[in-house]
Formats: sequence, C-alpha cells, structure tokens
Amino acid sequence: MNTLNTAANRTWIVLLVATAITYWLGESGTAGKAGTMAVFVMLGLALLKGWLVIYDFMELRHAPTLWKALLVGWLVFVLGMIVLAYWMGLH
Amino acid sequence: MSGAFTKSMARNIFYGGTTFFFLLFLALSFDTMKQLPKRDMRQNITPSIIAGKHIWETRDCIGCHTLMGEGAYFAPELANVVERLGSKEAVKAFIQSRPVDGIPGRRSMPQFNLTDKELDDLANFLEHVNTINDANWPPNIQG
Amino acid sequence: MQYKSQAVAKPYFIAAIGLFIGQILFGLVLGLQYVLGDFLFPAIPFNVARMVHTNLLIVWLLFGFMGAAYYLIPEEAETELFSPKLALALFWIFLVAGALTIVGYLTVPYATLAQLTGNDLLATMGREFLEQPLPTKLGIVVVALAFLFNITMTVLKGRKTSIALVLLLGLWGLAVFFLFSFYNPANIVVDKFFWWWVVHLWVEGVWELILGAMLAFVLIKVTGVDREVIEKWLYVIVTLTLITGIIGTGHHYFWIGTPEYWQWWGSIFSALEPIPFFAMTVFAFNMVNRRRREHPNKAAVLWALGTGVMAFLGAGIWGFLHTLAPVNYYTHGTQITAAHGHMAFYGAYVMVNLTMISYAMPLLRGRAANSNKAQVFEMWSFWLMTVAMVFITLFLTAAGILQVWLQRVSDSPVPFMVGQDQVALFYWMREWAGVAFLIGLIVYVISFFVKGEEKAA
Amino acid sequence: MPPDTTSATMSVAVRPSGPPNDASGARLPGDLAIWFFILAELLAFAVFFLAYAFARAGNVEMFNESQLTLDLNSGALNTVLLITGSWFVVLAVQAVKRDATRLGARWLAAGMACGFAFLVVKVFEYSAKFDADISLSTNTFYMFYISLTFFHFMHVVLGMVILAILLVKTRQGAYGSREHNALESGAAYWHMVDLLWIVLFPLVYVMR
Repeated sequence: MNTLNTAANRTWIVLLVATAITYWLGESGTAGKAGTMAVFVMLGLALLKGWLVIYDFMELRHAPTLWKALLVGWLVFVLGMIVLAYWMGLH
Repeated sequence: MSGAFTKSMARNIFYGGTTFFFLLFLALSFDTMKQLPKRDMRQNITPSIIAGKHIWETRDCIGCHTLMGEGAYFAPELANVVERLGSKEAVKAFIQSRPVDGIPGRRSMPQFNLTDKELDDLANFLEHVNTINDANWPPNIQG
Repeated sequence: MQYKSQAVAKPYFIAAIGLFIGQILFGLVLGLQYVLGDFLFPAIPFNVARMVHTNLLIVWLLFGFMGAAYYLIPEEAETELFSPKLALALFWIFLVAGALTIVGYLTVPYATLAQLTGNDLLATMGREFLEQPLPTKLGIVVVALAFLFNITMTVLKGRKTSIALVLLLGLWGLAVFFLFSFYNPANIVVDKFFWWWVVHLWVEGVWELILGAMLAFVLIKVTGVDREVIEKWLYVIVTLTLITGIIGTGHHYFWIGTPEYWQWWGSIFSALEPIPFFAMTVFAFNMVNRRRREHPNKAAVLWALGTGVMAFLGAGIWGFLHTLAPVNYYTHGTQITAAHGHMAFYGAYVMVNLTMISYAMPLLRGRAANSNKAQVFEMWSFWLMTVAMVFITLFLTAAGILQVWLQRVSDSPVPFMVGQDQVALFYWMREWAGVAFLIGLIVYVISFFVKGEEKAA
Repeated sequence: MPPDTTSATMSVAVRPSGPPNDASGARLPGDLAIWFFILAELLAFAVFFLAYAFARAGNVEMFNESQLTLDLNSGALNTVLLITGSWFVVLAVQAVKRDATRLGARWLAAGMACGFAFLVVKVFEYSAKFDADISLSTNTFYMFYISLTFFHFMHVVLGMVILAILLVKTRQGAYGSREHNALESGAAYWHMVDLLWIVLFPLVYVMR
C-alpha cells in the first residue's frame, strides 16, 4: 500500500511532522526563549494540522462550502483569539 | 444516502450526549464532595448548630431572607448578619424584640417567641454559615 | 378528541387554571407587601404568602403537565388510556392534598404545621419551593408514580412515538429528581448542593423535555407538518437542552461553598443554555411558516409561537444576563434573580401549559376551535398577560440594577432596607403590571364562556 | 452510535435544511444530526479554550511555571496516537466504501487501539499529577489543565464507544458501498476529537 498515493496518507505524514516540530519547540525550550515567534509557529502548525484534518480526514474537501466555512472558521477564530490573548498576556 | 438527517441518528445522539454529560456532572459532583470538607467547616458543626438549622427551617426564614444569596429577596441576607450587627447577642436581641403587630408601613418580621436556647442555636447556626469558604461572597458587609 | 379517555384531561386543566388564579392573587398580595410592608401582617406574613404563591405555581404547572399527558398520550399511542379511573382518583387525591397544604400554610404557624406533620421524624420542610409538609411530599411521590405508571402502560400497549418518549423521559426525570427533596443533611452546603438537583435539574433539565414534547405535539396538530421533521427538531432541541443544562447546574455553585472551578464550568455551560430556547423559537416559527393546513384554532398557534419567544427571552436572555460568575458575584440574591425567575417561569412553563389548554379545551368540549369572538378574547388575554409579564420583568430588572449599584457596587454600600426604600417606585410599577396580568388572566377565563358560532368538532 | 436497526434499509430522509447534495455535487459525509452535535461540542470547547487563553493573560507567570510540570512527552505521544487513530478510521471508511468490510473492520480495530493507548497514557499522566497532590482546586492553571484534558478524555471514551459499535456493525455487514451514513457520522465525531486535541496540545502543553 503506497503510503503517499492518497490525500489521507499524505496528510498523516504531514501531521506527524508538524507534531514533531511543535514537540521540539516545547522540549528544547525554544518556546520559552523565542517567545512570540515560537507561538506563531506552533499556532500556525495547529492551523495547518486542523485544516488538514478538516479537509482530508473529515473529508469536507468535497462538502458544501457552508460546512467548510463553519469548521475552518471555528479553527481560525479560536487560534486567532488565542494569539490575541497571548499578545494581551505580554503586556 | 449521505447528508441525510435521520431521526434514529438524532435519537442516538440524544442518548449518547445526555449520558455523557450526566456522567461528567457526576464526576464533577464526586470531586466536589471530596473537596468540600476543606471548605465547609463541617468539623465545627455542633448539636446547637444543627438545632439552629432546624429552627431556621421550621420558621421558614428562607421565605423572606436569603442565606448565601439564595431564598427570598424581601429581607436582608443573613449569612453574615452576626458580623454585620456585631455580635450574636445583637442578633438575638433583634429577633426577640420584633413587635407582634409589626411596624406600621414597614416590612415587618413576625414575633416567633423563640426560647433562649432556640435563639442561641439559631445565632450559632448563622455564625457557622458565615465561616464557610464561599469564594468571599457577598461583596461587602451589607450582604 | 379521538379517544374517550382523553376527557380525563379536562378536570386537570380546570384545576390548573383555578390554582393559577390563586397563585396570581397571592402574587398581588406579595407585590403589595413589597410597598406596604405590613399589609395583612401578622395574619399572613410575607413568607407564608410567598409559600402559597410559589407552591401554587408549581402545583398548577404539574396539574397542567399531567392534563397535557392525559390528553396527548392516548392520541400519540393511538390507544385508550390504561386506566381513566386511576387518573380521576389521582386527580382528587392531588387536589385535596394540595388544598390541605395551602390551608395548612395559611391557618397554622409554620412551626406548628411542622410539628403536626412529622417534620421531627424526617425534616424536609423550610426550604424554598420545598416547604410542603412530609405527608404532602409523600403524597406527591405516590401521585407521581401512579400517574407515570398509568401513562407508561398506555404507551407500552400502543404506538411509541418520539414525542411520547421525550415526554415520558421528562416526567420520569421529574419524579426521580423530586426524591432529592427528602435529603436534608445538617451540612448547609451539601443541603444546598442537592437542593439544586431538585430545582435546577427540573426547570433547566427535565421540564424542558416536557416543554419540548408538548410544543411539538401542538405544532404537529396545528400546522400539519410531517411528524418526521418535527420529531427530528425535537431531538436536536432536547439534546442541546441536556448537554448544556446538566453541567449548567454549576451556575448555582458559585457562592455556596463549593469549589471554585464551578465558576468556570457553571458559567461556560449555562452561557450555552439559551441555544436550545433559540432553536425552539426558530423551530416553532419554521413549522408555522411551513404549515400545510389552516387550523381554526388561531389562539393556540399564537400561544405556541409566544412560548418559543418568551421562553427564549425569559429563560435565555434574562438568564444569560446574570449567569456569568463575575456578573453573578454582584447580582446574586437581588431583584435581577427575581426578574429572571418571573419571565422564565411564565415564558417557558406557564405559556406551554396555556398553549396545550388553548388547543385541547375546545376539542374536549366537542369543537375544533372556539368561535372567533372567543378567540379574540383569548388573544387579548395573551397580549395582556405577556406584555404585563414583560413589564414586571423590566421593573424588577430596573430595581435589581439599582439595588446592585446601591448595595453591592458603590464605594459606600447602603444597608439592605435603605436600598429597598429607594427602589420602592419600581415595586409600585411592578404591582400595577401585576394587576394588568390579573386582568389578562380574567379575560382568559372569560374566553372559555364566550359564545359565538362554533366550528364543527 | 447504534443506528435504529429498523431503518437499516434506505430510509427516505426528509431534510428540513442543509443542502447535502447541492448543484455542485458537494456532499456532507455522515448524518446532519452528528454535525449539529459536532458544532455544539466545538462551541463548548472554543469557549473553554478562550477561557483558558484569557485567564492565562491574567497571570502569565503562574501559568508558565505550572506548565513546566506537565509531561510534554505524554502530550506529544497522545497527539501522535490520536492522529494515527484518526488516520486508521479514514482508511476504515474508505475500505468499507469499497465494500472491503473485513479490511475496514481491521482498520477500525486499529483506530480503537490507538484510542485505548491514548486513554492509558492519559491515566498514567493523571495518576502522576494526583500523586503530586495536584487537583482541580490547586490553582487556576491546573484547574484548566485537568478540566480541559478530562473533558477531552471523556470525549475519547465516547469516541471509543462509538467505534466499538461501528466495529460490531461493520463485522455484521451492516455497512457497505451503499449504506455508510452511520459509519461516516461516527468517523466525523472521532476526527473532531482529534481536531480538538490538535488545538489543545500546543495551547496547554507548549505555549508559554
């Protein structure tokens, strides 16, 4: 079973890689030092991962745009507010 | 048949969701019961306080007053009344001195003709309720 | 009315309206005592009149729910009621027990009533809404179980529809949670904790199932929309109700000594509680807009739509007003709570009962709907009562906001009674709105006796 | 999610709203009812996530300091487990849609294994915390950490129950290329559980 032939398989690989990066950010303490930069990276990764799960795992790639908008909109809104809260935390 | 909205699925989600959230509520309630001893000063509950709660209930004080903010909104909050009036004696004197026919034109508290022991018990109960760790409610002494 | 045994609902509805009138009269007494402090003192002190007001409310709503069940279960299950005789017997037992309780409240000092009725054996009296003496509480359990046995057997031997299922779940839940009223520990925090399992899990839990089932039934009858669609909406609504309402109990566990995480859990989930009420309003209007028949009973349709809107306003919006912990810290135990209480009870449970009565009563009297003249009276009563309730709520909200400002928020907080004197104006205005409500109720009763050319059954 | 056996046949569903097969042939997998439920859950979690984020803005030092005590390894491992479990369920659904139901059943079992592993890792993580006398009432961070992860934990448990039912039904041959509504619905719920963890992991475990 060629692992890269379907979208789901490719997505799985990308998700693992993204998780590894986030883990590395935390483990190596870069999250602490780099601060804002690290937060943008990890939340960007979360956005990518969420997007892939919604499109390929939940198979909403072929769903009505209403439902795509709802799910992705939720993801963008939550991550956006987290960034806002993080920025407020800096001051 | 994709994208259908079947009633059987809706019913199953109703059963699953209800059971899920009731179990979650039981879990939180179980944890609450474990944490309460550190907050509700149950170790200080004396027979007098228990008798005081009985007086509180059998005179239906909750029908006019609030206790920890719950009850009727006709008369003042009583969880912190001992602190507000200054002493248990002041509270007992107030209860004892209620005129039988009330105060003309004013909201009036009935004369319950409580014995001295009953007054002591009730005052002890109200003082005890004030010691409970209720996330420092009310905002001020007025209750 | 397709089944003879549905007629047993009629006495329940009549008793419900009778007790409703009693409740409103005592409400006016209470409202007057707010402004004329020693009105009827010491004969009927405030706490006794309040007991009668709140207990009459709950008992007449229970009569309404039972009448609704006796009316709709045979029709849903497409079979005769299991035992109409049992239903009638229970009617008289419950009515007499209720009447005796009220007489007991009014004629005997509460402490004496407690001694006379075995409160020393098992102390369950003296708690808000649960003031009934022990024999009455036991009577309620007996009546509830026999009632549930009666309608459950009816459904078991007949057609099992989703509406009947949801209604049964709601009524069984009501009986189960009432059992917590017998638990009265010496520890006040544990006492309050489980007291909310009766009160909250009733009005923000299982009663909403009953409300949903009754509304769904009436909407099927008056709009003729396909049962499949309505029952799907019903499931979505009751799912949202329970997944928000059960944990929503947490908004009563902010300040009574329970751990402080409830301030987060309670706020978050009770903030979501208006959603099912909003869904119910969209549902009601959606079904009426897509109706497939013009039902002669216009008043019932008006009540059904009104139920959705007022439940969303009273329970949803006015509930959200003071459900978040940081807000509730200041409004807890003030007139804001009373304002929410009035409109929520009226919008959700009084109106759904009146919807059911308005729909079923003509059929019980042998006609599809009352005459247009009678329906005009009924619509007048709808608007009089609903608008009067809106004003009661607005005036109490104003009083509550002022009370919060004077007694809680300001840098120099005033004592309770000083604050109350300064909001007396709003209590006067609330009392006049209460009188308007009574007029609306009287017009409602009159509408049953107004003649005019009726439509065939 | 045991679908009503009586409607195992192709039940004509009257749809009050939601254009499942609109003009562009777009198709919403699974049952509309599950998507209502998913939206409700996403809303509840969104409010919880934002409550955490803005509560953190209030006292950053305490949150950062308490966060150090979290077991990042088990968090990352759990993320991998859920992602893999989600992937297995996607493969299961695809297999069943090709009428390869035996293969589909095996992928479902694999997905459940990942879910079970997640629960085991979580239980160890919790027991370590409870041994260190950390509870919901220790401080606001731990209250959020335990509340969020426990709320998610119970969603994984419910997801396992759903997968178990789907597994049994798949083995009974209830699903195939023709009928897979319930299977897709259960899969959508499982993917939602994964999506929630994808946001929760960086937010609670890593972000400082």
